[in-house]
Amino acid sequence: MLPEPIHLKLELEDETVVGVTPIIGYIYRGIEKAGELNPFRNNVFLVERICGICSFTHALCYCEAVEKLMQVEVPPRARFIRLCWSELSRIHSHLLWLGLFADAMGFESLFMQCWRAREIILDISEMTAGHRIIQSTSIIGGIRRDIDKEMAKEVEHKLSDFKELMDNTVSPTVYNDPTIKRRTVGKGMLSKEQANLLGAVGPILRGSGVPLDIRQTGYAAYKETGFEPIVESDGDCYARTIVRLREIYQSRELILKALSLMPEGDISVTVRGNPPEGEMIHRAEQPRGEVVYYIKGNGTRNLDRLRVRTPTFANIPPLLTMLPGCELADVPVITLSIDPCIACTER
Amino acid sequence: MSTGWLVGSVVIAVIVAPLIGGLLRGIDRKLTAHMQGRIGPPIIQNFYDLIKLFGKKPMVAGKPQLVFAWGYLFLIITAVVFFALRQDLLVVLFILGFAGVCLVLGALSVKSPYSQLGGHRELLQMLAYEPILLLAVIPIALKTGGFPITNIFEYGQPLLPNLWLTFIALVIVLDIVMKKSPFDISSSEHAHQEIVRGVLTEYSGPYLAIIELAHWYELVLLLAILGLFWIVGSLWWLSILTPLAIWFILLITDNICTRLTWSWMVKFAWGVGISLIALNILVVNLGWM
Amino acid sequence: MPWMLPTIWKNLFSRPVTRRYPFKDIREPFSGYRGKLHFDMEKCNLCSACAQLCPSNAIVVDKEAKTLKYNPFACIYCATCVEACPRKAITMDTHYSPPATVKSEETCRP
Amino acid sequence: MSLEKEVVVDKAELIPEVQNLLAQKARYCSSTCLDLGDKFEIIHHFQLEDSVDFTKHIKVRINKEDTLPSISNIYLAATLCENEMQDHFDIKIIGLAIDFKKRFLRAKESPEFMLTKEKKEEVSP
Repeated sequence: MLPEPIHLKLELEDETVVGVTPIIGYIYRGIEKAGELNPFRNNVFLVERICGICSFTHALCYCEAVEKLMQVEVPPRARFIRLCWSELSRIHSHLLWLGLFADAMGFESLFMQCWRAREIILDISEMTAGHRIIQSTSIIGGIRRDIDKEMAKEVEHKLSDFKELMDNTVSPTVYNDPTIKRRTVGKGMLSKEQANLLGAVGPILRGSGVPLDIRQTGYAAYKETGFEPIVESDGDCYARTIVRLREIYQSRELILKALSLMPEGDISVTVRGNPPEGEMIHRAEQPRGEVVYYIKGNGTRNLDRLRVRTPTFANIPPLLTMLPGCELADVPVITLSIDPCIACTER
Repeated sequence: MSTGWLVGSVVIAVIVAPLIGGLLRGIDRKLTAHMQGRIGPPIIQNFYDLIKLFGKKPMVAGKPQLVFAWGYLFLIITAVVFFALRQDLLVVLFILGFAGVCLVLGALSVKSPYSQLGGHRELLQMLAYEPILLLAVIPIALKTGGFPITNIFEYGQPLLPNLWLTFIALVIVLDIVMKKSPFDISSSEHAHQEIVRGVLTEYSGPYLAIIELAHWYELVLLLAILGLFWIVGSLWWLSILTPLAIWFILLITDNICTRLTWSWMVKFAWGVGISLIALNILVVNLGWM
Repeated sequence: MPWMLPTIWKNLFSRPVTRRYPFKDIREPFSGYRGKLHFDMEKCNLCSACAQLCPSNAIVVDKEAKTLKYNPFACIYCATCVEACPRKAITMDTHYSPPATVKSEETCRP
Repeated sequence: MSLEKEVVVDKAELIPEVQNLLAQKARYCSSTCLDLGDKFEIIHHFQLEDSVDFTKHIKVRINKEDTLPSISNIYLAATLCENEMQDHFDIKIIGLAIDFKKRFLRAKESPEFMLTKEKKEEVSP
């Protein structure tokens, strides 16, 4: 029913949903425990594998948390390039989601066009980082690969191709198509108060009119590039779609801005020693919403505790309030509108 | 017509119809793939699929399923035979209706929730298109003076210029029967959507093949009914081209819209379909066309 | 509905953008792609720096038997070993490691 | 280094403190549970409205056999985190809004006490 291993136990009256219980636990991997047993440097590669889509943001968030704990100053160029990669991962995640969302509504051709546009972004990732999704480019103390001038030009070129493809195919359809609107407008309503109270994050929260985006805190280089969250106030599936679509364009702008503002210099610093005793919280904005890393060091090369609160984890309670009262045919659409990632949720 | 000729046409219909149907499904997949920017499967992929499915181990969730699968195929072949024999159009459509009931009963005979829901939706779907299909016969009968298909052949001039409103209503029916967006509600094209594959969820191996084969017959039959509108006169070749053109337009529609809900479908089919036909009957009776 | 029409119409009459991946028109990987690992055993002195740093323990160095075992199915292609090698004995080419039906290990000897 | 703006409360003060936060329209973020050896430390992370910085961490320490009052009746969002804690650390949490009975993440045959520390010497680096 869904491309995710979640079991939603629905209670139906004819085709109307009256109750819902989520059952997860099919792909629990114990990554938090593994994070305590691994040396803290290798954890970067571990946390990247929490999710196959927002992988880079996980690595970024973990690295920044450890850097904050160890009081390491990362070179500015590294921060800018981290921003680029994290925005690239946002674009491809949103496009993947948009494709699946269209597919859930039975709109296969839009699905294919979204993934076609996504391919350009993945090519950029492969070109700049060496791998398409799980890039393994962020390390504690900086990054491992530089984006030089020629490559930056090539990235800009590909991004303009990307924008053209989006402008011609995906955007007009999503903005105007009456059948898409019929399936999404007014479905899965979540008011501003509910969204706040239930701890919704990411595009769900912003689709309900709350201007909250962790990028506002200015981690990586968001302080230098400037950032305004994208907000839609309707709180339905369509609003969430539009938030994500606008974020794709915004991310493209952010990458271009970061590439032009990027200072010269080193891309990493050598970090010696182990994380000191102490605890640290760090948050980053993933494509799906805020991710919270809690780490506790104890002076050895292993961490005392690594806790990850992923965005889907926070978005399941809002989903539970959105579903009752809808038609069965809308369940896939509403469930997908939170962009569920169960692999993230269970870790 | 001689008996030999009749037997010949029946044999040709029974053998050629699935070949055309399978080929059309293959071209459908290829064209859809191209519209989406993909390469797509070979045109005869559906025949490969069918042969492979027939070669699988037969498994059923219950005896009734087996009966209904075969029943579905035989009733549709019967409808095709009746059509080839130029029998009563009304009878052909009734047999087609019965075949649809078989599909629904087959889906409802197993306990899988997806199959059950698919069955319910298929019922609603029939509720949506059967009235149009049956009503569509009335203006044809009024025009040609009776229900037999022979009458259409003997009528002497093409029906479409007078009955294009009915024709449009039948196109809507064809779209529903082909299960293309926006009407693919009872069994989606892809197995990961909404209700898995709806009515087809619990079929596998040879029985799925039987149902697929029946779908090919059904597709060809409905296209042939659309072809009836041009059958006579010097423009007879339009009776082949028009259904194909309509079929192509439906493919495009499939690619430019989402699946909608059953409530919308019933409203749309009844609202638009029935009023088109009613208008047509009125116009024909008043002698404006 | 009509907003998708130009796209599919254009696609219908232009070449498909997909490729018959394992058989034909395979795109050249980018020059920076981290692909298959190669161990130059002429240069290697079994210092096992790579084995210690490997996040997925894909490299095992046995100093007694003078072998280096590499498991490409455990490898995550992060290139940590390439950077760690003091004698630059490990290189990566730009090709995807081919799929296989059996999981095998490579054993390298100097 | 410890967290900024952290509040250490007693078990009894937890619920009033959280209700106080609800009145301030704080947003629930996450909960973390730590095994301190002889005690469990539970941290609830909150964020005050109209602010993107973390503003409050509420820490509770309980003995290992002790029970913990659930805040999921105040913040429904906490129920998943609390179920997870129950799975990982075998803490008895009272008054869960949705109780998965320690079968939230774990299947029947999974090992128990996934994240509790075993008492053994840490391997020095």
